[in-house]
Amino acid sequence: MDYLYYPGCSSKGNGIAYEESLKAVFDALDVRMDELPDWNCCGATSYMSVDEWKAVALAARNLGLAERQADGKDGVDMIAACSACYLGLIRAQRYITDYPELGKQVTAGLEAVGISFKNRVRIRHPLDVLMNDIGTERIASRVKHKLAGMKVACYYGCQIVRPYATFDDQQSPVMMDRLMAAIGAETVNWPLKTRCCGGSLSGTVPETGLRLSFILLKEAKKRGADVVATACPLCQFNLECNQGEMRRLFGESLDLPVVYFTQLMGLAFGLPSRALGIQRLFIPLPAHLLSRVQEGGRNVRV
Amino acid sequence: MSGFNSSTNGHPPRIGVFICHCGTNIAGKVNVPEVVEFARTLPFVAVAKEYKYMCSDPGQEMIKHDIQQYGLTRLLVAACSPHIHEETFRKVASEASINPFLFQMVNIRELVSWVTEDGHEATEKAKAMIRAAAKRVLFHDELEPKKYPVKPGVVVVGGGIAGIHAALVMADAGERVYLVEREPSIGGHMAMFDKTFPTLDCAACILTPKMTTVRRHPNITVLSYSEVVEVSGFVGNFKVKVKKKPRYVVEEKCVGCYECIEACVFKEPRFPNEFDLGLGKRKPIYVPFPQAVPPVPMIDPETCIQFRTGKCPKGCVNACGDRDGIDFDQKDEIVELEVGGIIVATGFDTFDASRLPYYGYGIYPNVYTGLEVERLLNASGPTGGEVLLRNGQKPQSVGIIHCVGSRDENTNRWCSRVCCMYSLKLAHLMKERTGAEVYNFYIDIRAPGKGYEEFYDRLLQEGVHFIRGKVAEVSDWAMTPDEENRLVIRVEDTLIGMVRRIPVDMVILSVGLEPQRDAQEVTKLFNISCSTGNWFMERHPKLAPVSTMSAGIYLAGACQGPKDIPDTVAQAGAAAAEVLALTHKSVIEVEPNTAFIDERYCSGCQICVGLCPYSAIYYDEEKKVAVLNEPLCLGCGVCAAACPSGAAQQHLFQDEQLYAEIEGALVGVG
Amino acid sequence: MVQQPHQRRIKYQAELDSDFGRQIAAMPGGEKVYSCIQCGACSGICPMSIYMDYSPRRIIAMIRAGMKNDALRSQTVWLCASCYACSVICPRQIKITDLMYALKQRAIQEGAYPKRFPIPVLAREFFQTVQRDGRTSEGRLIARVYLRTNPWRLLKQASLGYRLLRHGRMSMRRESIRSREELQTLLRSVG
Amino acid sequence: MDEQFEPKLIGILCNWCSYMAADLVGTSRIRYAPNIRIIRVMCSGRIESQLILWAFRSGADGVLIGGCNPGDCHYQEGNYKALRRVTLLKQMLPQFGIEPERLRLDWICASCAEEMRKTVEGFTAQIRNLGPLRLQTPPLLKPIKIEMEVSRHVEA
Repeated sequence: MDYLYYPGCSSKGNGIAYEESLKAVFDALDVRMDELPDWNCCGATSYMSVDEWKAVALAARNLGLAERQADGKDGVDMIAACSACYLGLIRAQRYITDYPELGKQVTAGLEAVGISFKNRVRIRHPLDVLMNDIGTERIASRVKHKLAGMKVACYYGCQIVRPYATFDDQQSPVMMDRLMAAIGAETVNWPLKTRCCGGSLSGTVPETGLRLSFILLKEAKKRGADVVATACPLCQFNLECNQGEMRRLFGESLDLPVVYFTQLMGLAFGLPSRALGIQRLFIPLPAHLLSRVQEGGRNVRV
Repeated sequence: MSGFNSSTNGHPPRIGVFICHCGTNIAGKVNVPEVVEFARTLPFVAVAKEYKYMCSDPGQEMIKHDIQQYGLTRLLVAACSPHIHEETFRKVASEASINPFLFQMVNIRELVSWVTEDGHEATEKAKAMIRAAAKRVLFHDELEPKKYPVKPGVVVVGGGIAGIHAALVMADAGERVYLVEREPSIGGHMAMFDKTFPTLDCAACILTPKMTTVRRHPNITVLSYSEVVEVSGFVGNFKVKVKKKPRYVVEEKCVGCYECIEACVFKEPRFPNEFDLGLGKRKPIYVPFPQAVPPVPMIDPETCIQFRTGKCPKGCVNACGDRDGIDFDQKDEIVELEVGGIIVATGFDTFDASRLPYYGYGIYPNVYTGLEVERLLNASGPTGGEVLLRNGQKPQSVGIIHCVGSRDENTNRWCSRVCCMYSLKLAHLMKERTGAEVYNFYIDIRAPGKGYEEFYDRLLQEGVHFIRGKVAEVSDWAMTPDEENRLVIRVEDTLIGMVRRIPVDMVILSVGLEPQRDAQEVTKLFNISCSTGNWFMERHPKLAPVSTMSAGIYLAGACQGPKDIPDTVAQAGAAAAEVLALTHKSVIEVEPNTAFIDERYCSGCQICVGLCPYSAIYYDEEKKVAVLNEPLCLGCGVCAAACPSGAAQQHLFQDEQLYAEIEGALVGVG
Repeated sequence: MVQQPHQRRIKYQAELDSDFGRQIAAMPGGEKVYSCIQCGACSGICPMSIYMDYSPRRIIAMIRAGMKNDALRSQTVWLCASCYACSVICPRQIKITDLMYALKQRAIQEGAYPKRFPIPVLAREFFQTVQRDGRTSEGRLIARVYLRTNPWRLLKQASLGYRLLRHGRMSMRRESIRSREELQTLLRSVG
Repeated sequence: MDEQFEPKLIGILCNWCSYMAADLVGTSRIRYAPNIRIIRVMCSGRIESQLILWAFRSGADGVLIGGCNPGDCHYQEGNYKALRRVTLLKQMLPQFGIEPERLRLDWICASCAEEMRKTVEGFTAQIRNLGPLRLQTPPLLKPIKIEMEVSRHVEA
């Protein structure tokens, strides 16, 4: 095993294509990722609203389970692909150190159910692993069809870089842009790459929540993006699946494809589109872009 | 060896204990009468008294009187920190003809009454400390302060307005001054400004005459493009090594005709001029700005063809002709100076605005820093004083963002003190020169100076907009047609309670002041300390604001903390006066806390020789003992700690004294 | 919030809870409320502040003033999307997002949140589902929330739900972990 | 615990940084536990192991050494010398039945008032938890003659 993998609830529903494409890409790169046995929900934002301490305990159970997989090593790297899970797990770790009383209770609670906990898991985002462990060189060497001519607006969302900047610049992150460049795509320079998509507010107060997503898409489109690349199931859902509702609310049709960055990587790697969950997109990638990807591929010797 | 016999002629010592109330500062917490009673029970204490303010005249008189009346041979004052009044009471002892070093100060204010919650605890702690001192003082020796002649001359480090003013004051008083500046010209930041607040005097008009006077002054030597590389010695007797960096134009031969610049193979200036913050251009051979002092050009080897390829027609050399002022082989030159005092006036740096990407500096071309705008406004600047955007157009609207890199725990916590006022000044000048709408985005307007609030009022009348709120972001993201192709400032107008988006053509970031990037190295060089945030630390925030903990080294200007020009000049004058007070003495007294080596116990192991940081100990091959060269000893006591036989000792911190103090502080404490 | 023409706009000291600020300051996220300099950077950067009845800056001022009822009943805390932009920009490093969590908890404890407002209901539903099963299923969760707050919306969302199902992106299956009891024991032991 | 154990602590601070910090805590009116008795030396490099052992022997339950931050020593590198001595001494302390945690070396800069408070509070709490020092074999010290001299004068 190279990494543990924490799927998160979304991977069984809306975010299924993220998991599919992530696994396909890691397979293609020969990086092994094992699912954390019997993982539970990370707590997300909602749980925090009700009971912070229980939210931390909930997330910490995953951390404790992960330590079991460490095989006697000093620590273990666990990939969390969903931004909310990624933050929820890291936040639990920070809370446990920052608030000793809370830390004590959680550790004791875990031990009482037979889970020893030393706070030694490194939570990693796939972008972090791809860019810092695997590296652009190895990624570029796996590219079959350069995404030449495809203009991608990289959308990082909030919780990868905020509040904890663990692997990228907090104000203007660059990892996804560099990754996209490595697979031959052109990236759009826009100031909204970490502006909030509305999160769960798109469902609960759509008139305002959806406006945030709408603003992002509109600006990306204005700047010439062919596609928006995301790194979070909720962002992807908000930006893509709600475009119909946006048209109804704001009277403007955007029709901008929104994909996971891993799906674009998979396309560049020449992986079959079904393995990447491309068919699950509501707004399909335009045929001319896909064909250009393939054409470009013929000219590239790898 | 010490021991109380040495200074009491065989009679038992008689200690006087004097306990200060310091108004209510001590007496409000410590039960002073109880402590007095306790002191009376201590061995050898002949008298114990209390008084409201022991440092006042009546207090001092009381001590002197009691020394005589009770025949005291040891003196103990329990009051504030020895850093404040140790000297005062040593003088008292001296005047009552007790050797001043038979005195010990007990700090029951900073270390007791001010830091202890409970009155009873404070009283007990004060007692223990007095008992410790009463034991320690038994082992004090009579000492004479070390006296050294004071050398004339002062090194001033930094040629900004602080260094210039201090140098002039001292030179006028007849003192020899060496003004060391690391840039090619003196003048500092002030030389870059257009106008000064709140009077709107032209900075050049008030600064350049002073710069010229410095150059002409017979008592001032300007060492420009030079840096201090080593400082040794001590108060009154400093040795300062200065490295003169090569400017490839021989200062002594240059007449300042600038024909060499004219004759350079580059017909047009094409390299970014550092002095104009890259907004203007220069040639490889250049003067940073027309009023530079010394008015000597320099060659930048990075851009000079001769340096890069060795194949240049060398127009500069030909133009200089017989004067032969160009020297491509010039090397670093070390100048050694011996002086009595040093003034550190190294100034400040401005905050690097690119650290805050959400303000767009370095991302959007029309986001400027305040200092850059000073250059744009300056008549001798890159645009001749016309404010033009990078696309050559005049701005129609300008946003000035305050507190960039100030009052922010993510960057710098302090208020930089000058930004509000310079922002107001820039607002006024921008409106005057361009007619643009000007918006000031501020958190609080801080205008506490003579004529400052009035200037703010003037700006309000002039129709400059003031929006209270820390700007959240500057971006090129347009949401409405009038925002297209402009910079949009997003801010909560906190007085209205609403988020506003204001499109502008130009953003000015009022960057805060920071210590120089190499402040840490400078402190090591001069053996001074830094306060929080790396500003140089003054000896006392109120009573010794220009002194440092290193005697003979003084501070002037913004290197000690953010300051505007009037404050800087006032402080420079103060530092000059302090140095003059030092150098006008023929002899300086130095604390006799030096080491001494008792040859009888020295085994000649030489451990101390290697440890001494000042090479003040050498090994006498004949006697086979270590010998101290006392004038070199600065009194750290490392040798005393390391000596395995107890031969090396430190005056005022001898083994017996410290052992007695520790024991007294502990034994019998309940 | 639209003010009525003659609505009373005055606060009497007696209406305030003078201890409220201290209580919030004692909760995770509230540590630095007393450092706030009211600069408004949080509210300027917040993408949701333009929809809030009080901007985050004003909420902090209200906490410190002891305006407990107004703070807990405001929609502000429920409109926070947890994007942490405010926490990152705050010049006093106040963890404003965490502060909002603290207020949410207080509001739920005291039953002070705006009634029929869907977000607190979502939070509670989520909490109960996870407490019981250890995982959530998005489809089931959303359906339950709408049933509780606004069943009409559920009908309006039916076509989106259908599309998600058709694309294999939504499952109405109940997800759960194996060691449910272990989790419940853990959660009972903390807090 | 019916009555809390109140340890006796000695703080030996260098004149330029840590003693200045202690002064600054005072001027800032920051409160801390009253257990510590502060002794001033010019440099932490002056503090020898025997001085520390003497403090333990004289009844201290803990000894705090304060020096300048690395690189900031007023005497170039006296603080490094202190660090070396303290590191070595900590290895020897158990031989005397003294827990190494009873000796602490900290770098506290002249403007670090809050740091100073935290250090003193933390150290006091730590030694309070450790309980009183019970010396099995009091360390033999170089200046026995001094010890005798001190007691002789004091009791005279």
